[in-house]
Amino acid sequence: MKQENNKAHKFGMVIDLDKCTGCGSCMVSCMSENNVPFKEDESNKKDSITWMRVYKLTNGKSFPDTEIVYLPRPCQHCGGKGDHGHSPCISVCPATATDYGYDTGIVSQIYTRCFGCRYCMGACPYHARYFNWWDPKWPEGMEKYLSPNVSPRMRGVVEKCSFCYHRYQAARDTAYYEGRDDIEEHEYQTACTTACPAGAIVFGDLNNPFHKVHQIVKPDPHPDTRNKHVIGKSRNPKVFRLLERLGTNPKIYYLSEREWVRKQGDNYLDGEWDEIKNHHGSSSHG
Amino acid sequence: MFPFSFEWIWDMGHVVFFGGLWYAVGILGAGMTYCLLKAACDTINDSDNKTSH
Amino acid sequence: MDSALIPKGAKRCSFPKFTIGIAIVSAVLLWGVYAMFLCWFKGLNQTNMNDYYGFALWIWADLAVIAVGGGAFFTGLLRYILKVDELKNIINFAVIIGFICYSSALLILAIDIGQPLRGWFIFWHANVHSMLTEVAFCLSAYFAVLTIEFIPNILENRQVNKVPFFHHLAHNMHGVMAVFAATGAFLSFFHQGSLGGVAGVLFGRPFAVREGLLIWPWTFFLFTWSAAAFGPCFTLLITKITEVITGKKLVKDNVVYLLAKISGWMIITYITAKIIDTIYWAMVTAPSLGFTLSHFYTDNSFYGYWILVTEIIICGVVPGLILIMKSTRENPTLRIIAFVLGTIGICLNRWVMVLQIMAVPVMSFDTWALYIPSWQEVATTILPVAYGIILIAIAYRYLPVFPQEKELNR
Amino acid sequence: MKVDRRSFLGLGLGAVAGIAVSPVGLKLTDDSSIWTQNWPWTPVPVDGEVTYESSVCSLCPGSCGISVRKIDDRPVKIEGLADYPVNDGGVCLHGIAGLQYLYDPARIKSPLKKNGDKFEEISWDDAIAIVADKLADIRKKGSPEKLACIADKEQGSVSGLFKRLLKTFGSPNFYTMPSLESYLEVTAAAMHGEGKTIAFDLENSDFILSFGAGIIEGWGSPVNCFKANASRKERHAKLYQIEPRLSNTAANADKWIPIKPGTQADLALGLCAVILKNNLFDSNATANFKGGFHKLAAILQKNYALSKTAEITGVKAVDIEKLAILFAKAKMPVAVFGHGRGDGAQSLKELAAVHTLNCLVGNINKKGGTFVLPKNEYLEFPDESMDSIADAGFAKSKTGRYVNQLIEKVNASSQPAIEALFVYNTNPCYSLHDPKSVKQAFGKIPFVVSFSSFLDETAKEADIILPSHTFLERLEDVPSCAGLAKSVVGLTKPVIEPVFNTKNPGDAVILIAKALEGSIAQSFEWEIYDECLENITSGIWDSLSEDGHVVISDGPGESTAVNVSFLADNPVTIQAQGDYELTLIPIDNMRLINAGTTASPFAIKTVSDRVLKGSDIVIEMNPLTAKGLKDKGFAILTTPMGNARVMINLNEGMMPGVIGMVEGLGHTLNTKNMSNKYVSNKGVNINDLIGPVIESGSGLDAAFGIKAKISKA
Repeated sequence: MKQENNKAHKFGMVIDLDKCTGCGSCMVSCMSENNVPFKEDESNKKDSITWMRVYKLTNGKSFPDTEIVYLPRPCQHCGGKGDHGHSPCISVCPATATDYGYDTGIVSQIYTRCFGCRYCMGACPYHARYFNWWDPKWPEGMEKYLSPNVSPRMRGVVEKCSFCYHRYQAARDTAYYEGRDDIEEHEYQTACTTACPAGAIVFGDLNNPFHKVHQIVKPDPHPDTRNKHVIGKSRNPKVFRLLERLGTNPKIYYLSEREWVRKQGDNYLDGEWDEIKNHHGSSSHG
Repeated sequence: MFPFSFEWIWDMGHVVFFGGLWYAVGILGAGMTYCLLKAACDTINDSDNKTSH
Repeated sequence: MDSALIPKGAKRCSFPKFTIGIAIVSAVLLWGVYAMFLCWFKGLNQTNMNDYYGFALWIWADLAVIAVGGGAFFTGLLRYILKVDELKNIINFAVIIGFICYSSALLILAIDIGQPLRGWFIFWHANVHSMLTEVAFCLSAYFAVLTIEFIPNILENRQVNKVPFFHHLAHNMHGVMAVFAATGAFLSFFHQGSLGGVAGVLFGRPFAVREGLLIWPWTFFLFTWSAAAFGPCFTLLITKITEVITGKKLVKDNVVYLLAKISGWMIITYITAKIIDTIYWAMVTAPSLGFTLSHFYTDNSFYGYWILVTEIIICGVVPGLILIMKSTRENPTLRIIAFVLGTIGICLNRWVMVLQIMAVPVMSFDTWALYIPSWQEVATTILPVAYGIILIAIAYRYLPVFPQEKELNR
Repeated sequence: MKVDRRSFLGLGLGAVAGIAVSPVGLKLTDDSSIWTQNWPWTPVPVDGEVTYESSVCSLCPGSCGISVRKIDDRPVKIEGLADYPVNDGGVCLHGIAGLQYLYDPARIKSPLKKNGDKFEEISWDDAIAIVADKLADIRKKGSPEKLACIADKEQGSVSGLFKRLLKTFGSPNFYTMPSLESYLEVTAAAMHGEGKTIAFDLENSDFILSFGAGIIEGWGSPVNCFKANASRKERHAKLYQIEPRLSNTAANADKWIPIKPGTQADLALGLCAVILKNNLFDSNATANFKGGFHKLAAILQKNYALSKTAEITGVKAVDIEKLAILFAKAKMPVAVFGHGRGDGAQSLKELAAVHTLNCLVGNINKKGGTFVLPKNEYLEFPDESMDSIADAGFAKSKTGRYVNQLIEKVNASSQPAIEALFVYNTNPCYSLHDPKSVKQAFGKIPFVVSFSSFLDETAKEADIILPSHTFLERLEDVPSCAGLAKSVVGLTKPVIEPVFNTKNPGDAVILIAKALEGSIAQSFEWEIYDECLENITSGIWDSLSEDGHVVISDGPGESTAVNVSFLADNPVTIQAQGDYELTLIPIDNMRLINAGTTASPFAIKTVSDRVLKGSDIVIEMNPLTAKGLKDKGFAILTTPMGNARVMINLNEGMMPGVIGMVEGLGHTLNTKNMSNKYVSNKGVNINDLIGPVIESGSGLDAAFGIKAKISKA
């Protein structure tokens, strides 16, 4: 199914952390959309499957100067160093169970291929990957609400956010039946995006200048002058990515007016932040 | 693993990796085959020698 | 009772005594087997691993046994390729230890994966970019080599050797052993290395990631080198333990001194490289990603600088120095201390390169992950030890493992 | 042929070798992996035709439009309904998880009758007959007013039917649980006259001054508020949040003003004082003031001088002054009351004080301000036929003013003050303060009928349970309330055939009425509820059924008089019960539900481990308050009402001296046969630790918290 004469998509997201209320709609929408199981005790967050997880960040100051912000973290759909598609997880999976969609930029996960070595989880600094330690079980009758679009996973495999890939497929199918070459921005939106009551999540094609996500992020197509592995750094001074310096090239961007929030997006040596904070994209700084 | 499995690509990575691997496995296989055949021949020769004596 | 099977002229303990010993160890083995079946049938929820700590005790045990099992390939390399002839007196035992280590490693892997029945996908759907794929292939192939190296020794059993075919087979296999050993060394180089690569390529984990040569991070070479360096330490340590238990001298001192000396020089060169690597990583690699060395060793209740000091100085430099100096090397107590420290050092290194990686937070707002293994994990990790003891006991009892035994125990 | 050892060995080895090289091994290996990919115990969802059905969520008063995705006749996903006037596509986590309620393990599958301490399944006919017989007895005894009903809300046709049943039966004892809507009505009644309610035009206001209202934590119509809050950024509108804790709303606000718990009313009055003193009020608006404006002004100047207010509230005098000026000078300021979700305890003093700010700056019935609207009356019930018993009974005064007083009366009297009680869509045995006394009262009522869908704390106390359809299985009108600036009536529609042997509660009421015969039956001439609904909404039914909703009004009403007599009487500020050193306050968390319903398994899954860890509730306190207690350590929290084992979360966002505990945990939805282990027996119900404190004059339970102490576990 080749898309003729079509530039490859690069689906991505920008999340406005000033709008995010930490309400959890995105998490539940994701669980419901993707048949994520639940178990009796989900309070051990280190074995609780949440493709979308909302972190609570604090500025670390004491009362009454404390501030908090919520940071939703789906799979970052990394492009890897130089954005060549070798994300930290894909490059390590021994059985090609996770793969990079060069036409979409989406990092896929093939549950029936995965044999549960968990190397990808070790490779992912975002903890976006989850292992099925248990057989998924639904209370009697509740399996009736499961969606056929996403197969429930069996015990012993790794799962993660797929950017609701089935929604992309459905949108593409519709476009195909209607004789269109490509899908519209609104036709393919992830479950978390549509659910967010604050409208904090914007999803679309980072390669498409008409898409809102591109307009907010203004991704720099050139490598960062400070780190050749980094491609697509935002030219918007309020936008950042998580752990950008590692060269993972995530497709999730975050937006915040607050400097302390942006600073927590990455790790900096003493004094580095003051130099780096004003550096946005390569072309703006020659 | 084999060129007919669908994720196989004829690229440098596959050629070098599986080239090296099959080469090593080949040597082991050939070596063992040689030893087994030679041992079988030696055994037959032994018994021939015994009967002819 | 089983005297017909015991090598001619060798003295062994009585069969009932032997049986009782085996039975005791077997009980431990069965405990491990029970835990293993629990993991297979109920899944990995039997462990205390979690999504942060996806690599845990088992993978450490796996890397550790492969590292200490490195004595087999390195001794084999010295004996068959570099023709260090004295080592023929210890090569059988090195091979058996290697065989135990590698079979254990494969078994642990089969328990560790979430879908053991699909484990073969690692071969079938191989991703050649993954270090783990390289590990799986080379590990399996090298295990075949070890089996091949072990077979002649089995065929030399008094009764088996009476069968002409087996007699000839053993003889022929000895004849081409150099070819096998060379292949084994080649495979070992890659799987020891790729195990190091497993950690070094994790560019999302600043604690693990290393720069390197072409596709191979420095850890690739460090792992191969350290396995070659510390593997013989472990072989000699087990030999010593066997000697103590059997109450017999089994290998002549000159053989031990030689191997210990080689091991010592390997350790010293390795640890020098390791120190350079650590300094470069701490001063250049990690800071370029925004991390200071202190990030990895402070702000948590367990992982501290003591690990670095123990691994590199106490269990690296110290045993290396003991083994390269004639006076200390030939001092029995110091030599044993060096073997023990060396074995601990290599195991600690593997532990750091697996478990500490998982523990260190990377996102600035993330937290340290600490983990304590469940009894099922402990039992399945002890399982190979019990299995190893049993196999060594049986091999020692029925096979001519130590060529010098008769001479030394006349 | 003689089989000797050697040939036997050979044969054996040959066989092994043969099998090894044959495809059997490969086939088995392959088969086993295929088996793991299709484990029979991992469900495979059936595929089918995809359709979408619109409906309205009635899990909370928010009343959001939802779109239900179905595969054939199975609903598989709930999403927000685009262009719906309340939520325009947005949806909260509880609504999304709505399908989990459908198949909830604690759902009641058929009518139940209590026998000893067990429930037995009975038929609908038997259940209705038992209820009707019992009611007929009460009527025969000549005390029809001893039938009472507690419902979640006043509005809507089902509550209307309950009220109608009580009236025609002869009882005035219809009660609703405290909710934001009830407080809006109480405030409107006190200040603008009966039959009115108040709405806040948050989405147009440029300065929202919130006295602890959890604008993004479930206050009002949650999704609507989320959207109004999110649009602040583009509109350059400000939000100032006044409360003792750095809530999510406070964190998201432009400014957080920490305040001593329970002193919001004083701050509001202090602000009024500054506005009056500096002549910053709208004199056109104050012309409408009656009931002692000058008296109030005098009291304010006397009791709420800057320094005094500062001392009471803990907010700096200079900040109070600045805030008052900022508020008064804003173009479209609005002051909002209601701690957290706004359905917890409240004093009329605080409600009135905050609303007086609105009145002073003249934002009543202006865009971006507060709207004083007539109550949403779109239902046209035909006149009841009342017999003499009904007339006599209905004319009597209510047993208590609010639910709290009802419970108190029942507990106080030796004879049954209430003979029979209906409980609909609410869970007083969980959500009122001191649930133990509520349960005690329930025990004293001879006959309790629950209409719950779930075997919750209150249903467990019932004698008969007539289980209701969930909102996904029934038709019902859903009027928006809860301070929404638009009056919208939505229509909840069945999106699936009833999963269990349950009924629309409206149908259950009609059946009971018919079984009671006489004038009562005559007042319920409809065959079924659906017919009733169409009949009583006839004015709007066409658009309601076609569009799924009707917007009744979406703008400000006319100007209105302001009665300040309550405040002019200088009411005292409610003090927290007890004399321990610390104050325990409830925390409203969007991911939990503090009304009677339990949060879904999905929602519970999203709850932070700094709120709930295993089955332990985690309380928040400032490190300064901790005094040796460690983060993640355990402690015993004691209040005058009882104590609980709690885990500690040292939180810099908490005012020193204050302890915060989340609402909505500690449910016990487990009996022998049914249990919902995913949501039940987790943490502590904070209501167990707080007792009601009744405000004199208003009669409201105004306990904003309680004094507490904490000690090492």
